[in-house]
Amino acid sequence: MSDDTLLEVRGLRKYFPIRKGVLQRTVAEVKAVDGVDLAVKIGETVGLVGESGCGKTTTGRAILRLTEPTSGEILFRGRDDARMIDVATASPARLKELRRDMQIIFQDPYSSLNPRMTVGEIVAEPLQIQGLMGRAEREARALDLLKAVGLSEDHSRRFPHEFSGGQRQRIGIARALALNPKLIICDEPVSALDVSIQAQVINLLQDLQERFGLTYLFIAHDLSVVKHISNRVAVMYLGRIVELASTRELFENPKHPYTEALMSAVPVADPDFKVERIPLEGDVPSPVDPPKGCHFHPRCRYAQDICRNEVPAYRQVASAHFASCHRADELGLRGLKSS
Amino acid sequence: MSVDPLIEVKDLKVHFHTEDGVARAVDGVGFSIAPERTLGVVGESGCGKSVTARAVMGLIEAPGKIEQGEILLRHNGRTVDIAKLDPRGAEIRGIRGTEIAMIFQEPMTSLNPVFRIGDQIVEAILLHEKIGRAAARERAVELLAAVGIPLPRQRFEQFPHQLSGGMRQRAMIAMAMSCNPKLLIADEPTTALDVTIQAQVMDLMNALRRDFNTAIMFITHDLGVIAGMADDVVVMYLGRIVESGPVREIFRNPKHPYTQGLMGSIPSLADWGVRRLTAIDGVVPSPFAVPQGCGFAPRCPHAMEICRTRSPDLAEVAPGHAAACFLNQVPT
Amino acid sequence: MTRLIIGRLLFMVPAALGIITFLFALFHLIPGDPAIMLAGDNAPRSVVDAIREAYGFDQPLHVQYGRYMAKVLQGDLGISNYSRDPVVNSVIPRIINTAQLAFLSMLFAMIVSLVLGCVSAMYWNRPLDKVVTVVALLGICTPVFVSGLLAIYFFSIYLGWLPISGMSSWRHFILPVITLGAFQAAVLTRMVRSCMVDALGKDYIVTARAKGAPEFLVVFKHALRNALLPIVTLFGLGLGHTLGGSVVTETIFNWPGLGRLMVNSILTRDLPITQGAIFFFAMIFILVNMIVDLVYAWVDPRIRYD
Amino acid sequence: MEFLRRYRRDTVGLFFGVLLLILYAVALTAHWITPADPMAVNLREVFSPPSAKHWLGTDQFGRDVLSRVILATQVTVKVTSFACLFAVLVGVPIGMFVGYRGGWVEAVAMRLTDMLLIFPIIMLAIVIVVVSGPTETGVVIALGIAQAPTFIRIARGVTLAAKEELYVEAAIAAGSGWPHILVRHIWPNISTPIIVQATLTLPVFVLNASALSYLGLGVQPPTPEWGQMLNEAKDHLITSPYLIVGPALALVVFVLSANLVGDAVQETLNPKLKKRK
Repeated sequence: MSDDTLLEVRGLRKYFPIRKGVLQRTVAEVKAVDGVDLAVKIGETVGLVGESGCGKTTTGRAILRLTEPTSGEILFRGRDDARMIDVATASPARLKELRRDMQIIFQDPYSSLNPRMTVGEIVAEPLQIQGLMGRAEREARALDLLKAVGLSEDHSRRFPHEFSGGQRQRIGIARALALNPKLIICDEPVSALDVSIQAQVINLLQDLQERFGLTYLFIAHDLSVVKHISNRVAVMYLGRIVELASTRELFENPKHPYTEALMSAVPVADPDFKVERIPLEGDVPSPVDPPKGCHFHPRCRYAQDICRNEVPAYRQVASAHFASCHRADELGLRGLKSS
Repeated sequence: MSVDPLIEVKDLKVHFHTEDGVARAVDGVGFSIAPERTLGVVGESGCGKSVTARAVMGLIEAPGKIEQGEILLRHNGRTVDIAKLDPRGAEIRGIRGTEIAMIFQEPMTSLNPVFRIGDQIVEAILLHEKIGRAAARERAVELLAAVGIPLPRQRFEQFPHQLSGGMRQRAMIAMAMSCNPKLLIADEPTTALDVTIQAQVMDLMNALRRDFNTAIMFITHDLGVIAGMADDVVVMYLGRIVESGPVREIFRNPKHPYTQGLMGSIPSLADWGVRRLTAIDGVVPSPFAVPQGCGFAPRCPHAMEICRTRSPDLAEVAPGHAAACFLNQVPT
Repeated sequence: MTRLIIGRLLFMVPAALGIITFLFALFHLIPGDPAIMLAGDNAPRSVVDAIREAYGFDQPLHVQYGRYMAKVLQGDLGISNYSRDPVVNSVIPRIINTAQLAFLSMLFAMIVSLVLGCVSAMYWNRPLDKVVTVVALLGICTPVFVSGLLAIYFFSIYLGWLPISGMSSWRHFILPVITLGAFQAAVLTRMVRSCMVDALGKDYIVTARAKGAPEFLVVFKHALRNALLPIVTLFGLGLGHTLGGSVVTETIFNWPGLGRLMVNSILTRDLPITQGAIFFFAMIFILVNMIVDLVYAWVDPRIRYD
Repeated sequence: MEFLRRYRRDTVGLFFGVLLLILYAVALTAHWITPADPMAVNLREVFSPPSAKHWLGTDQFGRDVLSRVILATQVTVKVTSFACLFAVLVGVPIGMFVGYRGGWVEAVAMRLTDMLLIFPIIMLAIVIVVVSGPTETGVVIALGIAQAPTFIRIARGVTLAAKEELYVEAAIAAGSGWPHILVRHIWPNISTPIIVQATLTLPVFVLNASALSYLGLGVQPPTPEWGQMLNEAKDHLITSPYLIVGPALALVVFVLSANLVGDAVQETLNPKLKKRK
């Protein structure tokens, strides 16, 4: 583990029990996150992409312990910078302290703001919870934060319903910044927004990163957005990371067939850009009963016997490039050529 | 391009009369679709694209009202104005399903949850064609196979909740295609789907369009989907068309500042150079309080004095390519 | 589906045990000496003592509980304080009378509310809908002991067409059934209407219209079939409430049903009869609820085919 | 206040709201505004039909019916208001606790609540009155307990929904514990639906309180109550039918006003529902 690692997740698992009846017996488990390893360095943006149900959102929530992880380690560099602390086993008091350094921005700009609180109260709430600063100081800080995200001071006395989706998302960002965190988990922060507003928010996130030296774990399903904002990208499928590399390496030189297919499926806003689509048959299997061997094998056009029987190791396949595919070395997969 | 258009919409206005005032959802829209062409309608939420589609289907009901305009369709050898028909009358019902069919954004809620998939398709066939139930069943199974649903006979017997999202949208498409419509209206049909499933559905629609010789009105907010589907494009903003033209023209040579802004707002997969997106400032005004002059003027970086007082009309800027912006025309 | 039926049937067992426990508790919850209550207020001391011993009220609670449970499970609900007949004998015929009244009223209410509710939803926000809404509103604001008295006065006393009370011929059924049914019909009409309005606002209705389906099919096939899911539950609850309302209706029309028996037993402090009536009422409610659950599962393909 | 400003737009609601306020005013001032002593027996004036002296006539004891109807309004308002309060005080804390606690406690509690909900209110009330006794307090307790399951359901529903809200998650992410969340985020959200439900169930309380006393299981004579007055009037229906007019009209008008006010409050507080109604 190098000194510039801010967060290191090892073997993270989150199974949701499916309960039935009065006795609440567990009849099955949804393996939402099934063994995720991921490291995030100080100051970078790591994109986490995948389709719905792949476990990317649960991963983000488990890192913050908004949902209790079933197993795994979540090592985070705490206040004193010296050593890594395991978030997964931290005591309530320690956890409260850790949460000053890791915050979250949500997808839904409507449900994420309490309709009965003023914008100023919403932004100052984390400070109040942590018991930092007095009332007047908190209010002043809230105004600063609102200005930092492109809103004006007189917005602070209004209620959330008076704002549009994009403005609400800015309020959510201001709240996340209130505690001056090191890491912000962005959970699909732009996917509920209209295209022209998306760009505003993406630009804002980039500006804030530069200004405050933030680190982002950027969770999204939109490959174009992830490619635009991330330094490195991890691709998730059915609870596992199947590939991780620097953005350019991943997009130009994918090593996992799922990444290849996913990229070819993204519609490109250019009528002359004709990619040959790699058809991906069928649907994502259920995370209650994932396929044996490689989770992706039923939809993979390169699948062989070994893929059906053995779980591929998540391993380094090129310099700083990880993938979990038995055939990563032999397949010449097609990426996006730069233009 | 000299073929007669299949459908022609002229100066359509649809307003919603609510307690909070009048929402001018569609405020003077005109376009036409030629047979076997795909028209992409693109715009952000609230621009009036879905309301336009429903108007073409004759599906506008209270509190919405078609205030003005014509929707001309050739039907049984004569021209019918859909805007004038009773939305629950027999004549529009004869057009729906046979001349124009429609698919929607949410395949889960658009299919009736209590009827079998197959029966819903059979119903669509029997409503318009005088054939026996058995023959209609055979047709429905064939259609399910044609839209790429594996084991169509088994799927026929299933209920919507037993299918995945992609399969449901395929079933909706099968139902829409059941009476060989000349125009298929697709209202954000892939928005609720994952990218890989979206790609499947787009490929399917492109294939069906060749096989059935159907024209498509494809509504979406996603410029990438438009680029992959449309022959022609109209860009809508605040109830109006701000730009229209062939797809390549629109993407290569956008003339309206809003279209340009949209293009700059989306990060491109194909491009590595861009570090910062050129966003459009501000927010879309409420349809209850449409600004005077050009609707885009408050957000437009090139807005001039005239833009705030007068509303520009669509004017041709190149053959087949029109934009509603004073930058491209000499005000008279 | 079979599993569901078995599960529901099995649920009746703990439910029945729970009710018996509650009835046992009634003895001790009610202020006063249970032995005096059983014997009657004016019974001589010796009788009270005999009863105390016979019922084991001098025993520890858990012994009493065990004995009571055993007796009820054998079908012995005790003996009426007044008639000195076994409770079961006086309760059973009353159940049939109440069932007739409740069933016919509910049938009336179901037919009326389905028709009015659908019509109202079809003509949503138009004059016909408003008329139905106002009538239904007046209906839910007029309790049966008001409408019943008005009906008796008008039809029996003023016009002299129908009998005032009793249940000796079919003519005796008309007023009680309509009085009780009309109130339920008003309650249910409002609910059916709102279920239908709800269903008519769904996306699949647009799909049906987009297919070119005529309005009749849209309303009575696509919307009604979906609205039927909540309506089944509502009708089940409605049947329960009709049974509840039958208590008052029976008192108005001197109907020899279970409800009137229960009320009279409370007024005369005939505790064993009260317990018996409560026991059978409770079992009927649970049975009705179970049937509703099964019907619901049967009409909802999302439960039936899963 | 925003609420009153929006409520005013609803003419029907406004009219019946004023009517309901008048009825409450009548109830509060009953002792001063009755034209005669509602309890005074006058055997020389039994069964006198409505006249200028006795607007609604006199009953079998020669008591002034109008005065009794007015006093009965007070009894009804008192009983139903306390019953409603009782139901809220019992139901809301249980519902909130159960919804917040989750797990098997919630499963069991909700099973029991659902079971109680299948019994009609009047039946539950009758059974409870057997224990609590046919007094004003007894009726308050009976109706309150009988209605509590409704409030348990709502309070639990709101708590569960609030637990899923992202702003609660944001507070947890900022290090908040449950006390802060309950006070700051859940409680403010619970008040609106509880107020709506309370106004919507007010007519149900009134109807059931009257039904109980019609059956003789409610407030006991000589204290007047509409249901009990109707029960007494029934025996004299052939000779003195006018006796039912007063209590019947008062009851129906009260329930009607309460119903319409409930609908109006609901529409004012949840404008989203309006579209469907």
